[in-house]
Amino acid sequence: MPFDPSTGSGLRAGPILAEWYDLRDLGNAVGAFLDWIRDQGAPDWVPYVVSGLIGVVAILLWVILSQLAFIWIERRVIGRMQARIGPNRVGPQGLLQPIADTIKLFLKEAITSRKVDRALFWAGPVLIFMPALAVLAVIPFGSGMFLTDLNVGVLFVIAVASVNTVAVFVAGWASNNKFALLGAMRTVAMLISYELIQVLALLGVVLFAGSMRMGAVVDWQSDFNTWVLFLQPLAFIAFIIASAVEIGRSPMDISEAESEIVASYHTEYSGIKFGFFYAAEYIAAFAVCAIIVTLYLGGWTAWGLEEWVPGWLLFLGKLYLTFFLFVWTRGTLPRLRIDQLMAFAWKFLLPLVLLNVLVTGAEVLIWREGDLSAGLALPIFGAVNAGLAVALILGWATFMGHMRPEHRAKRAVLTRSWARYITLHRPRQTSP
Amino acid sequence: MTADLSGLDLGQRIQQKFPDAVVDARPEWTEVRADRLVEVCTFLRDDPELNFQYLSSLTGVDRLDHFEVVYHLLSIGRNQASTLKARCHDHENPEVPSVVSVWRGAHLQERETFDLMGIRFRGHPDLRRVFLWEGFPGHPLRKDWLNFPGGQMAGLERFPGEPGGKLEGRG
Amino acid sequence: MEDTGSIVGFWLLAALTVGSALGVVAVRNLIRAVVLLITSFLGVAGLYITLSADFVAVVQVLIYAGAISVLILFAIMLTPLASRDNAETFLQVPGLLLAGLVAFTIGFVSLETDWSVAERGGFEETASAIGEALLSKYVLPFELASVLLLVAMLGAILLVRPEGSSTEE
Amino acid sequence: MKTEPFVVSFGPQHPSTHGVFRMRLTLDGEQITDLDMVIGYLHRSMEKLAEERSFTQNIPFTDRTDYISAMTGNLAYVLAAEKLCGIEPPERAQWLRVIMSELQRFASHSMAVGFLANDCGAWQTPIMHMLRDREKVLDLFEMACGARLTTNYMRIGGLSRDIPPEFMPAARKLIAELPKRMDEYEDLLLENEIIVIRSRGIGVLPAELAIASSVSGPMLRGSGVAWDIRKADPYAAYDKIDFDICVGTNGDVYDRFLVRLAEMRQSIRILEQALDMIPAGPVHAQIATATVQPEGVPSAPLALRPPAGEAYGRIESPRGELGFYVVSDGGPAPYRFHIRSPSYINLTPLKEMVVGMTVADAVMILGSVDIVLGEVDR
Repeated sequence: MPFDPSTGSGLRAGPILAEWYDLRDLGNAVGAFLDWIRDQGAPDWVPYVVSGLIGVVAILLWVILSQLAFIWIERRVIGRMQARIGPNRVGPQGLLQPIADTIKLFLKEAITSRKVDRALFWAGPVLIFMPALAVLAVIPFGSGMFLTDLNVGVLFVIAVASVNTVAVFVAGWASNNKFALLGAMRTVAMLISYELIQVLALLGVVLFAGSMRMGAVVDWQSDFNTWVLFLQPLAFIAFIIASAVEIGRSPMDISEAESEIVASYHTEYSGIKFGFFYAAEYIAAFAVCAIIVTLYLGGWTAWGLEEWVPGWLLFLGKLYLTFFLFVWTRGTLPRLRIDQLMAFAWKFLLPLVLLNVLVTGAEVLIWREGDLSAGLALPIFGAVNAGLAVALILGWATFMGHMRPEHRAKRAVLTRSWARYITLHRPRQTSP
Repeated sequence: MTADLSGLDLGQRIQQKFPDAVVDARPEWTEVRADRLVEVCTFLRDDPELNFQYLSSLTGVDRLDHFEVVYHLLSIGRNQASTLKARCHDHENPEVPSVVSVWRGAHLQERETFDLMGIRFRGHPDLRRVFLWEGFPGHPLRKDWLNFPGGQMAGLERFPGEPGGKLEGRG
Repeated sequence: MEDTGSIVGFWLLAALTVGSALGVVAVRNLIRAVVLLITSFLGVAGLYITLSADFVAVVQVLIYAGAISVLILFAIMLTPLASRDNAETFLQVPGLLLAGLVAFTIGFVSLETDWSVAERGGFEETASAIGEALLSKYVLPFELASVLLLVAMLGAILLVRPEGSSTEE
Repeated sequence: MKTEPFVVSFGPQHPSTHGVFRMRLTLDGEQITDLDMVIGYLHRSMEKLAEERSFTQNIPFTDRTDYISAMTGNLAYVLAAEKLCGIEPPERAQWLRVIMSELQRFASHSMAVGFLANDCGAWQTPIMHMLRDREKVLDLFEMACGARLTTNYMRIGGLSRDIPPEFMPAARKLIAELPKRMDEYEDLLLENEIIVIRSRGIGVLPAELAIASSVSGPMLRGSGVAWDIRKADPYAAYDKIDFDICVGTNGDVYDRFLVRLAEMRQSIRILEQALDMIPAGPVHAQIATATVQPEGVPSAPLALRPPAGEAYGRIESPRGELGFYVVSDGGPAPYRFHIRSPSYINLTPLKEMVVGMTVADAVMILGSVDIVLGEVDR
């Protein structure tokens, strides 16, 4: 039976090698394997458990490989941005550098200082790892390639990510280090503010797709041959910013501002425990990029290209491109201050995403009630929303004082004579 | 070009205002009495013709029998510089009044001089050691620091290779 | 509750929930207590899932494990160091008696009531049903709750405002 | 609400204290309520060491005080010593001194600006670009004197040696490409929204406080005081060169930042002129006549015995007024050797600037003071 991409059903029967396409698509291969198990007369729960195992192992493997690749990509790309080469000694083009680093982290002594809260100190690296991995359970990597397609997938993503807060706090508290505690407090304050933005930004997607199921959002985008990105540019920008905060990427890497609070909540961690934090950061980046790709960039579909290229490859391609965005900002932008970042969330992003939800709700209502055809309605909505996004961002920025002279660059005054600007009255008396 | 205000000139001006304050005046510097220091410095800072509102440098010199505190003054508005000195005769417990109340910039410099030279600045708001730790023995920039036997002091007597006896200090 | 998986899951989750709840009371260190409380919340979320209430389960994680616990952590951080342990209190005996009484009442009621057992529902979308109910039938309580929260928030801001600052900076 | 004060020790091992500087910050939340500086982790007691070495032997110490700009350290000391001995170095040496100190100023300011952006959280990118230019300047130093960092190039009465013939073309080539780079940096840093909001109004140092606190260099000029020793008290050949003093208006971190960037441009301008105007001739004065030599001692420049007296030489180093106060008793070594180090004295108003700001600002403010710990601790 030929593969039908629209249903995502996978192979039902027949030899695996029936079609060239099936060889490449891992989802089909797994489906065929499960069918084969079923045909052998195994009880119902066996394929269920086996499929779960395959999914978990595949995701874990891929995540770990991706994480190593991310580290390499980031170091090379930033190296290029900084007019230097980057790691290029271990393996071809330095490809094995992350592996060498991992081995080094394994071999290093994991120091536990005397005054830490031992139980929580151990729990920190584990806790930070869990939510980042759990998010990947609901991501459809290809047609039928997901661990579970929850009814409330979008909400699940946010809920699980919020547990991250606790992990960071536990790590920071248990370290018994002031920098760690400062970092933990900053992180918690920041994550709480930006979770709200994330939820509201995702609301627009959910309103359009009419479902919180991740698979359904991808299907909706593929059905209407559009990406949510074009319908929700404002929410997309807000979500990217909020995600950057969530995974601690610059310019929002306040939670681990190395020039201020050393390494924040993982200051006291060394060896493989630090490795866990380091890895969790990249896995969280992977998860966030996966969410962005799924919800805004059409997931594993790309206007029919998925007929020719395996969906999971498309997905990963988009994912790496999205990750490049984060690398780019890290290579170019300095860091904001915590109060500026919080103000940005509450005063700038929140009104905009709230407006976006309102506009999106109205549009969906018009679409439903007005009985418009998708071919007519969606381009109009896209254009309206794009125009609205530009107008709102510029307008609100002006309103908030962005264009005021004190926020604009200036130049030094040049003079030829010494002592021209001098004020000759008595110096202010200050108690030292 | 920054004009070097002659010490004689400066001494005269101070003399007019405080007749008993000037101890000695040379072309390079003016020496004032330590107990009148704060008044003199306030005058130097506030007098519109002198206008020394910038304390360039403050340091001490161990002259074996006494200590000298040297103030390099600068007037940014008039672009002139001068040197003021104060002397503390007690070599064991040197003490001069602090000029932090006149020039805020003396704060760290007086702390440094106290730390390395052992000169106490009366009225300094926060006179602690700055480079060395509390409990460091002595003040290293004093010539008699460590008290070498035979009254030997830090310093070079002659160049290495120059004819003479075994190289010892300046003592 | 007929298949083994659900039953095993239920007992595991129940043990997790009750065990960590007991830990919250027993542990001396307040931060550890909060971490155990979060575990307990997560257990409750798991119990919701066994009841096919996926939306409520996720919201439980989002709000209780993610937000409320962080609020508690903040409250602990803001209290002086001295009071960060579970101190001895003279209310131990009355508290024990009261807890026993409540436990007895709940146990008695739950054992003696003739519960009506619902049909085992599938794994349907509950979010839209909840949304319908909140915005049609229960719209008044819903709005009242939001007004109450707003008032509480204003009160909190008033309380923490620094002394003597009558106007916004 | 009342919260507990929270004392954080910034440094001595901290990524952005620029060495082994330590700030004990008392925090209320993120806000700083008190600051205590702890200095001295790099104290080598240079002033005492210098009393045991001859005047010429002391020149290498001046490399190692401000190791980011060794040339200006050399220059300040030899100026003081020349004042003491009454030596006038030849014309070519004066011009080479200008060239070297302006190259050094460019290199030093590019480090300062780059690291300030780093403190602001730009993940290494600006500093890497800045270091690229600095490396080229250091290559020129290597050509001239064989060393990149601790140059030990100036001598009392001139320079240790003349520049090699390949120096001039290389310097011209570098100077030709720098203005384009400066445009790039000004776009990248001055126009950067985040840097603007992070540094405007932060760590404001009013002009009166700046003067009273004996602050000097870009910090003083950032506060709006147009005071530059190169203009006010020209040394070497600065009086023959046309350049501007760069002044800020608010005295905040941003102003110090842009004063440094503007001074980098002025340095290029000075270098362009100096490379054209430099005359030929000797680079070292005949100084044997100027010194008091005992009987039978060869009158080599190394064996220098200045007459008894004292001299204070000051120059505008990249960090501010670098002064050397040298007292001689007629012996071969200085009787007293005091370094008026701008890094150290610029820290005087740090507390006033930092209190009331947040932790993130404190890092920026310290970065904008631009200290070199070798010079702070000496």
